[in-house]
Amino acid sequence: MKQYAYYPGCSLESLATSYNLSTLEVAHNLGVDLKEIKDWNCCGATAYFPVDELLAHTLVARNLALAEKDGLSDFVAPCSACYKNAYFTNAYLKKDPDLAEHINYALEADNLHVNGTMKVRHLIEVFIEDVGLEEIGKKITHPLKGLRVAPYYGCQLLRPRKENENVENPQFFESLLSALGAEPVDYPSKTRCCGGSLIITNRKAALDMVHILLQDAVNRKADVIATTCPMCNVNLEVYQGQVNREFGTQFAIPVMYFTQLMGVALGIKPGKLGIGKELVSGEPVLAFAY
Amino acid sequence: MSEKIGVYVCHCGTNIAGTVDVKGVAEWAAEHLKHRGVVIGREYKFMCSSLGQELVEKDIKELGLTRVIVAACSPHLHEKTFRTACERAGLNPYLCEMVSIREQVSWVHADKAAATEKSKAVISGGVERVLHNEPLEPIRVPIHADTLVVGGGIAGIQAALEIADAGYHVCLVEREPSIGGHMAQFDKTFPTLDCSACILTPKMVDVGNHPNITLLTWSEVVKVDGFVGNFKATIRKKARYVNTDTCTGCGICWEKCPKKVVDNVYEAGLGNRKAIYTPFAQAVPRYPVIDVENCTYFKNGKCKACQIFCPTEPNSINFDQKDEMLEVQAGNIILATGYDLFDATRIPQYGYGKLPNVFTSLEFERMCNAAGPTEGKIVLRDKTTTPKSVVIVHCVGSRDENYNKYCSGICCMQSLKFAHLVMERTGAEVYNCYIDIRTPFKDYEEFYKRVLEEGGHFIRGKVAEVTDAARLPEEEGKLIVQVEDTLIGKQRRIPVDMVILSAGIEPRHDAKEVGKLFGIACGASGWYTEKHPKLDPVATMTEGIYIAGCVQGPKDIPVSVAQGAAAAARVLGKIQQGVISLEPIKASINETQCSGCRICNGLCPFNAIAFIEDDKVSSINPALCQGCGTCVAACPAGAISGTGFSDAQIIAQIDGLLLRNLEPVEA
Amino acid sequence: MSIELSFNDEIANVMYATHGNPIKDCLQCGTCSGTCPAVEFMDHTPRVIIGLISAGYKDEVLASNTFWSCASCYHCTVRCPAGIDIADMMYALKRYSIWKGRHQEGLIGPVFSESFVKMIVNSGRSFEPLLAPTYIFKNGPQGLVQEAQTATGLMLKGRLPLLPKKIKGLKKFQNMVRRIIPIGEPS
Amino acid sequence: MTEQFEPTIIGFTCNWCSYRAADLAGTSRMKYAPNVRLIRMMCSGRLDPTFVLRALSGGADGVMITGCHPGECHYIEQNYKALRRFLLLRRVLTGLGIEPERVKLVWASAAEGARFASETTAFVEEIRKLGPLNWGKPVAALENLQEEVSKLEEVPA
Repeated sequence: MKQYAYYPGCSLESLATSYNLSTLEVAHNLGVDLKEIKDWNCCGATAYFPVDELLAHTLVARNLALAEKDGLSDFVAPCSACYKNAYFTNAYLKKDPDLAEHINYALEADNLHVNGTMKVRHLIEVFIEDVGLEEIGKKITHPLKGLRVAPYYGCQLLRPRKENENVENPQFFESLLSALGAEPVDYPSKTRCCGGSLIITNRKAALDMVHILLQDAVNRKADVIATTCPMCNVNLEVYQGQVNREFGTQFAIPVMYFTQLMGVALGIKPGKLGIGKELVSGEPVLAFAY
Repeated sequence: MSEKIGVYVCHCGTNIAGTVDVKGVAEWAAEHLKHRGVVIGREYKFMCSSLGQELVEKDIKELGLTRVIVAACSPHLHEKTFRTACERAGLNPYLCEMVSIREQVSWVHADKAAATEKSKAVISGGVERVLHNEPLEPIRVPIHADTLVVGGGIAGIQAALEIADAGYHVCLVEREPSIGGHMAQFDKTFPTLDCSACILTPKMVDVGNHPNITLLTWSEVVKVDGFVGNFKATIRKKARYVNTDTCTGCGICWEKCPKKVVDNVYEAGLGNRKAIYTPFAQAVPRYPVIDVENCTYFKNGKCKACQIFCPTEPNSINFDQKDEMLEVQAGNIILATGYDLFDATRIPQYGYGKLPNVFTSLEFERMCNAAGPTEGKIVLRDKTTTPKSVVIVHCVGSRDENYNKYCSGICCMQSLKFAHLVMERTGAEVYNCYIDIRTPFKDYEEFYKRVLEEGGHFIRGKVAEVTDAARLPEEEGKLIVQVEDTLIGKQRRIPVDMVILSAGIEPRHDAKEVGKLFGIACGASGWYTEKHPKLDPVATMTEGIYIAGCVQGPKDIPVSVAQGAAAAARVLGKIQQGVISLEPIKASINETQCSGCRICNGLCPFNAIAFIEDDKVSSINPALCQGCGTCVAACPAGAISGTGFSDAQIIAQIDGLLLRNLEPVEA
Repeated sequence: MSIELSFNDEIANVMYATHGNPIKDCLQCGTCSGTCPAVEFMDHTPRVIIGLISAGYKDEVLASNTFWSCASCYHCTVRCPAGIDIADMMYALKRYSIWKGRHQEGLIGPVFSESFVKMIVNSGRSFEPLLAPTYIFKNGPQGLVQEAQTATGLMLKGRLPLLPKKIKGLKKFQNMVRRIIPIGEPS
Repeated sequence: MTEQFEPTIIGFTCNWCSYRAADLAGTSRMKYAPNVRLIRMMCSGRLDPTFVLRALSGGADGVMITGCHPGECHYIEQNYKALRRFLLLRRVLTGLGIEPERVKLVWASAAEGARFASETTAFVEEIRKLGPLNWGKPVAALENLQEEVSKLEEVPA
């Protein structure tokens, strides 16, 4: 059976433990073999490029190199930021021999070498493309009947990729949710930015952006917002309280990782999916399944 | 060395003499190339002057020159001049060669010594080459007086009428059931706002009745053989299932036809037609066609309403009609196959196809048309509500690396026209979102002024997105257009009822294949390449094939008409000549050396090389051959030679340029 | 001999790995600024910044908060009709201003980025709680309260680990980093 | 170093694009290195690889092949054939022990005088770095080959 090089990323060990739990549970349930990369390091997220471009790429390249060393073909990241960084460093390594040379000079000091031969993928792509919606559909024991889900793609899962796919109005998340028996809503801001690290560096701006996302979801009568990235999830969920204080709103809309929704639909115990760790309770969602 | 070569070096005033020691070069040639047959080396202030030319003619007569080298400007300027001079003096023009020491030496180099040395080398190369030149005669081809015009839009119509009125026969082929093209879909035309149908219909009728025009609609060219003066085109005449000899176009059949079909071609999806139909009331010809995909009878063998109600005797509906193949002879061909509208669904953030009240320019044209699906009423998708506010989005799919890099040219004026019509007919607020307003032709800028005075709003900024997600009360139930107003440097959200996408224009989806069919090339953007972008805009690299209208690039009605007429004039010129002479730069095959391997056959883009089964050798049709020489280079047996650019000539020139000819080569 | 680089070229030079079109290609169409979700919080729109760069208004650009307000959502990049990678240009401007030590007073972005880098260099991993002190005070006492509330909430849910993680091969990792930026000799 | 090495370079141009580009460079008075001597052909597709070998064996230090941009060939697609031959040629040269960099392919449209000029100067510098081409044994080999070929061709008569 195919094995994937799994790169959890820092958040999944702290703020987003539930994403990690649910990912591993669902992967196991669907027979996806995720092998965590040994001694991986932080990819630098978005905070790194402002300091040194080359170092940013090198940090990412180290993880790619470790994965290549394991002789695996696919590099899987559940975090959109990690995914975007890995995706492009990997692509540039192939395109730009000069860059590759600089990076490998640095990696030498760590007895590593990178070729950029990995296929970098986001977790959701693996489930949809490799496992397949049909296969997932078969395994559903607790369809999320009538659950209105706002599919939130966010930014870096799609952008700045430009390959002739539809980055403005993608549909794959919707089709996954439908496969779970849920009802994807037409979520106008599904590819709009959540503010990312502005939540730290420019709180006001970030809260404003989160506010718009929450408002759109509520306007479209969504019961829950599904995310594919810990950063988005934290901004939408953890900071919902601050949005309410800032704008005098009463948002209390659950925000869940798509893996958690998959887990529920696959009949996995909520506890095993880290449900209960959120500040905005996800309980209402469970009602649809059990 | 029996040849006698004359070398003439031009000063071109100081243009050459300024950086090249002209005198020295001429003397050097006479001295160091003597053993190669140079008998005279002259320099002169202006070789192209009549005196300069006479110099050459005199030497040919008196010294009996058999070859001539003129070292001056680029051959593209004066090769013809000097070759005619030689001809006047009785020397075959193709025994004269020009080498460029101005564009390629004196003008581009500063160091006099280096420039002089290079000039010597260049001349030496010319001398070696000209030694291998052969006397040639231009190829003469008779011109068939008929012309094939492909495409019945305004450009094709104009071309056909010009030629037919001049008294020559034209065959006009149109893919759709009627001629008229895009212009027939429009309501008003900018900047004069005269009614499109009113000015187009008379021309269409003329085409229909013209004794010199054979009109083949619902037909496509599938094959083109032959060459300038003598093309043979094979045309598929698709079955109409209507007998055009008896049909009167009375219209009862499409009245009675029970099957409604959404008309995606003429009505841009906004209106319906029947399964048997003519695209519009003024269609030429007036005979309908049956659309087999949707006809109930063809689907399940029942109905036949059209046949039952057809009043003519004998009945004009014939379900057994088959496609016909016709062969047409023509001396020249004019391609005027037009353009496709940019597909706005390719830009999802503009919401076309998702948000009902986002319209394309073509939809809006139909909406404005009194004979259109809304009888000229400007209304929302519900066909009843009149919009109170409208945004017109410019540059949709144009000037954009993600779609088309080029400017579609027509959209600015089209958008201004839309703005005027909306204000005139609905009094709604109109916003034009543009990058630049481009109004370069007669009375265009004045029209822009007019729209400004009528109160149209102009926002300089490319629209970022169109959404229905309201954030403010006033945005509820509206389309929100998000754009930076670059003149005030602010992001604005404009709530409106209707959005019109001024979609750009693209080469026909099948332009490449059609180009191959006729043996002409597409440029990087997919438009057909003209022979010269400025001086020869309607001719192509393939002799006898001309282009007119949007096939050559985006353009509006006046320019398309002008090009149609221009192409016609070029064709008439050819017909008047009766016989034309072609440059004898051609490839030819030496049958004795040809192994019949057929490698060359596939290489020729003009299908000039055919394999003769009986002799098991390939042979080249000189009138089809354009002289590119690819086959010459490819022939493994060295059996193909290119006149004017033979291996011998080029190899000799190489040696000459490298001055290998200076130390006498052993015989 | 020394070449006088235009500001435009200087910025181009700090965009080493990106593969977009040069900033010079900008049509000033405003698609980026019309798209940007953070534009209200910028003192200049992204388009204006590009205009200022091309016109050589270095001081105005460096004094601007525009690029520090960029969330790197790349929406401008994928839409730009001139094919310019605007988001990466914003990164370039951040680098340039940190490098030159010239940026608007009171911005958290630079502090955040630099402490983030330190942290990763020291542990190989990022660790949210450690980040907090570097920025909280910037939000004032009220921000501190909010932050505290959020943080305790997370603590109770066991989402804030108490100890930062370190990677095993830290020494070698730091040697790798050393080959790119000076971080002092191993102690 | 006493005196700088001045390479000799043969340039093959197509009549429709690159030769006109050269003309344009002239009419707009752009200066470039005088080391390149041009040969005009109707199309880059005419380029017989043996021309290049002939030039190199005959004393040229480098050869520049120029033509219309892909998709803009006046003979529709013949420049693609030039491209293929160019790639083949580089392999052959490597086989003969000659730096393949001595042959360069440049696309230049009739409007790209500037490009023609800069590419030319750049190429001259590249060749200058490579130094003179001392085509030793290959020359003999090649010319013998040509004699043999011509002998063989005489046979039928």
